Amino acid sequence: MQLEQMYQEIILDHYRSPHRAGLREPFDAESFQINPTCGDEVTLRVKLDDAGEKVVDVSYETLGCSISQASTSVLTDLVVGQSVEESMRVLAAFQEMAQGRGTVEPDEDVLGDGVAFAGVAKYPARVKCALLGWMAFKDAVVRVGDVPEKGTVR
Amino acid sequence: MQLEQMYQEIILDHYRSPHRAGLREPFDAESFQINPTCGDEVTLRVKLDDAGEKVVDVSYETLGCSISQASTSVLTDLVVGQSVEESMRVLAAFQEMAQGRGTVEPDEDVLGDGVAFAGVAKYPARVKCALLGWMAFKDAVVRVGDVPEKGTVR
Amino acid sequence: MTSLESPDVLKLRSDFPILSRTVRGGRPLVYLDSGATSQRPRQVLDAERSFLEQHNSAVHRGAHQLAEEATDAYESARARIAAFVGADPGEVVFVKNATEGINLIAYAMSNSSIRTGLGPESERFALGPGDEVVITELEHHANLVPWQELCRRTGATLRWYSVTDEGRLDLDSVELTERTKVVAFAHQSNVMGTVLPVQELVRRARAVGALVVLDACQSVPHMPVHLTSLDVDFAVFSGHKMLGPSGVGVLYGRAELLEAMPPFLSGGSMIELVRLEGSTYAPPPQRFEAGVPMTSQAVGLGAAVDYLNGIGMDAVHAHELELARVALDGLAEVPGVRIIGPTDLSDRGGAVAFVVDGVHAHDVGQVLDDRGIAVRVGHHCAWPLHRRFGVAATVRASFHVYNTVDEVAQLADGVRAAREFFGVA
Amino acid sequence: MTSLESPDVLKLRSDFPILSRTVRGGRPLVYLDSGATSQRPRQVLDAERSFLEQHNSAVHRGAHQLAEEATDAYESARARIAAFVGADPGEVVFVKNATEGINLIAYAMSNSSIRTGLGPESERFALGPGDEVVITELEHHANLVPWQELCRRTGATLRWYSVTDEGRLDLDSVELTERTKVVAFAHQSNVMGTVLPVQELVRRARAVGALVVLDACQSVPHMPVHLTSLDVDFAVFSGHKMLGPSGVGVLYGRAELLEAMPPFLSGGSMIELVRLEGSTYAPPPQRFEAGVPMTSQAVGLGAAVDYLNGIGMDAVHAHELELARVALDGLAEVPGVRIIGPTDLSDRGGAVAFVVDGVHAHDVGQVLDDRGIAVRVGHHCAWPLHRRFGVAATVRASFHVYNTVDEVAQLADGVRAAREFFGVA
Ligand SMILES: Cc1ncc(COP(=O)(O)O)c(C=O)c1O
Ligand SMILES: Cc1ncc(COP(=O)(O)O)c(C=O)c1O
Repeated sequence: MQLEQMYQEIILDHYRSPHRAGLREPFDAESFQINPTCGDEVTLRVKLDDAGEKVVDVSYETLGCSISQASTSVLTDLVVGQSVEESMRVLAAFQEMAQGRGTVEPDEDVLGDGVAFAGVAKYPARVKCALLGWMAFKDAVVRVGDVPEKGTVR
Repeated sequence: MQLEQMYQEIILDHYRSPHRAGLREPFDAESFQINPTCGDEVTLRVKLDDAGEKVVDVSYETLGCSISQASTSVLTDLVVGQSVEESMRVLAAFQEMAQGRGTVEPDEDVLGDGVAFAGVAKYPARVKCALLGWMAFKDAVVRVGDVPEKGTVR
Repeated sequence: MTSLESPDVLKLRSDFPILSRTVRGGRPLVYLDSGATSQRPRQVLDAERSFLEQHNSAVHRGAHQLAEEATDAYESARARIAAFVGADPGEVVFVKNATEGINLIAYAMSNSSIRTGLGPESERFALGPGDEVVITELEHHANLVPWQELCRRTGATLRWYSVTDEGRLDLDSVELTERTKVVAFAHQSNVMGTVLPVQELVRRARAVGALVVLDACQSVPHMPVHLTSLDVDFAVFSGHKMLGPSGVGVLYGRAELLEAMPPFLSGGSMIELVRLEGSTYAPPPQRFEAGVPMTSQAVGLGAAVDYLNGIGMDAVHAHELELARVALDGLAEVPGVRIIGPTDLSDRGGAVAFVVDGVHAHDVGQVLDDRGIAVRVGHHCAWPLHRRFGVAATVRASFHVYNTVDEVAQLADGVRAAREFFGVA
Repeated sequence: MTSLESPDVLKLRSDFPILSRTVRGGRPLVYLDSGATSQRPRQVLDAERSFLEQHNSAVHRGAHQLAEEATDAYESARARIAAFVGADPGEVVFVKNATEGINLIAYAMSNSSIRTGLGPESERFALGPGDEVVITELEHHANLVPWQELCRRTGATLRWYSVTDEGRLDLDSVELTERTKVVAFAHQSNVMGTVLPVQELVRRARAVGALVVLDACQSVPHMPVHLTSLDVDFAVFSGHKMLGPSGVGVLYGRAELLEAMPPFLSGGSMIELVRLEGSTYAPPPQRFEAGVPMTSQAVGLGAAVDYLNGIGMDAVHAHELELARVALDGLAEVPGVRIIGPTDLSDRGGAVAFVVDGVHAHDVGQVLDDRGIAVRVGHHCAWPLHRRFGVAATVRASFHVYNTVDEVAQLADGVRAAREFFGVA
């Protein structure tokens, strides 16, 4: 049974009791992302501080598998309270690990519970699941700067 | 050397001294045919008697290989002076032989010098060459009935 | 019409080299994803290889011996494939896949709608604002997006038959009109296995003078299909779903229609006469086969058809229905499983799609994969159908003649394991 | 850049099973028709077969192990093929042949010209009356008819560079203008072997803002080609001409252009989101790869590229030039032979076309075939070029790395025999 390699206990925990789930007000930008192969969806909102430098809240709704739900939950743990800059560093590290085909040694100091997704990297078809929420977060942060009205859905 | 199988002496004779070559007046209909694979062309004119029942003359210009030239020359021998009906029977017999992959035993009584093309039937790429003039003849005869102005080129 | 006995299937299986491999650390492969693509028997691989080692050459272009032999092999494949589906060789156009086939029709109609430089015979393929294309809610994207695009280009309107809760077509959901120019539908749903009422749909389309396009991707590989008897105007299917090579498919068109239809792809071999100022087109099927074709693939597909004929399509169909029964019965006993599609076997083929309460299809698929069972998870390129049933993704098991009852029986066990693993059991 | 020594070629030849066969009653096959299609080495056949026996599955669609492996094999092939021509993997779109590649561009432009429902980024691909597409008189029909058809659909005008008596491009024959939207030309003539001045043509096209489309069908298989350095916008080539499978080819497009271009074929795998009311498109290259692709064929083409890399494209090119020299020298000594195309070796590849006074090309070809020598006769899908030289048909000998000097030397002897046979010697 190699299943446990992918579905680490941490992942199943986040899946069963996701952190910061649901869509909340206020927010600065919202992103809707979809995985075209399986139809999974995430709608994710970002609230930054007034200076636009710190992530104050991330709220979301997902329609997806355990991996995409858990990874979005872990994402919120890792970025809420961090500077935008730091959150992008975490994102880059998570993405590198997820796309690394199991060859990238994840740094627990940076990725926290995110290291649990190292096993997913060995299943290329699931990498998009693990990244779905993260891509929504990245997109939403970009939109905070870009978009005049708040909460536009692409 | 299997070449002689295809290029029977009769064929080479017709090729070197084609019968009834050149385009002549008067004519009832003209047909221009082309072999799209090699670009060979024939322009062929037909003159019937006043009743439209007998082939009085066939004249032609070809731009093509020995096979297509010789076969057009043989055609004129076989159909000029015949009834239109008879000429169509000859045409059908020639076509059957040419497309028969060497399995059709040609009838010399019907096909005369045309039997020399039995060897060509074994070379599928050359069948179209052997038939080029015949298709022009068939088309021209059809046009005699059809077309109001004479000598229209399709 | 007898089903295949197990010994027959076991014998057959040895023709398919890939079926004896193992996956995920030594588990025997249980391949239940033939609806996506089928596996190929030795006979098909050998036919293609021996063509390539003996006769490979450009077809319809050369006068040397190899060119003759290659052309013969290619055209003989066309003739055998045509006979397999009850068509004339001149009605069979080789395309790269069914998707290209449907695009071919849609673009030929698009080109007809522009009108410039075409003869009056192409008028029957022209579309404009107010005209309608009718499809169904269960279509594969391949028989949906090309029609959306055609409508976008021409201003025509796309409409669709809806699907009932049982996964059947709701024939009352659309009224065809004089403005309906095309009715396009799948012979068999790639998700639910539903076989559509072709005869009734053809009757309705004929009554308003619409062209009928049959997506036969999931029927031709799995049951006897006689296109001339079905009286459709066009049909498409793909080689890779019928034990044949990828990269080759078929567009069938009634002779009279292909004769009148303007070309789609242009280039070498589809022309009659080319001048820089303008060109004329060759007769069908060449008119629709521009460029050097998928030669060895057509030969391989010919061999696949021979192989299927050797088994008999009646037997193939009966065997797959038997497998569907095993799958449906097995899944019926697993709590929380909902079948998407018909649960009875009438007018049905082998595909079985389902969802599991509380476990996402992707996660079910992963547990099955871990046990060596390859199924497909997702929307299977039929997203609107999934929306209709309020789900983002389903698990789909699909079969071919090489699958055994034993293999299919493992499906329900695997789903049980998935429920346990995710704590919903 | 050294040529291949005979022993190397003889060693190579044993990789190609078909080259050891005989034709026409026991004569060794002398295959001089690689310009039409090349032969395949064992390595390519084996790569495809082992993919099919081990990993075959639908790519980019499944989550099971076979699907992962198949996707990896397919994408690895894309990456190696991209590297082979100096491109990024995302710039390589798999098509069925070069012909489809050119049609893809022409139809994407056609679709852009209709405008409905497309974003502003597609505007740069739109054409209308007054706009011009410029090609050359030496184009293969594949790089000619699609542009004629595009012009017919959009009202744009087709113009062309003419060809000099030496078979070179007359660069003064066309003045590009601000209305020139596309300049499309062959890298190397498939008839005469002429290599076109890409750099100069690109400079002129860039000066007026036109898109440059390179037909690399006869260059990529025969010489080192680095598309990014050539700075063209689009390029196409076919697998079957470069020791790879039929049924697969490549469209290269600069990343930025593919990103902006609307799709051509639509269906599964090229979409982002599908609703019956409308759909959105996936990013390139997937946007242009609708349906189940030519999976094993892409894998085979990857192996062909590995094989060619193993020899080195410099060596391939040098060897073919050596063969062209032998052919040209040999034919120069046969009375009544006229070479169509350059007789010097500068800016030239291996194809050698000629006519024989008093003997039609078909008849020359037949005599050669009778001696086991396979050449191509006819207009080689370049009819306007033949008209330009006042001939209906030529004989063309064309080579690949597996041809020997000995083989090519037989050509002139065969032509002599043809003259004798037809009594013109
Ligand atoms: C220069 C050139 N362009 C285009 C083509 C068309 O290639 P394909 O038939 O593989 O699409 C060919 C070969 O036939 C060619 O030689
Ligand atoms: C019903 C149906 N239609 C169309 C297609 C498209 O076939 P292809 O991808 O081979 O073009 C498929 C398979 O994917 C299918 O199942």
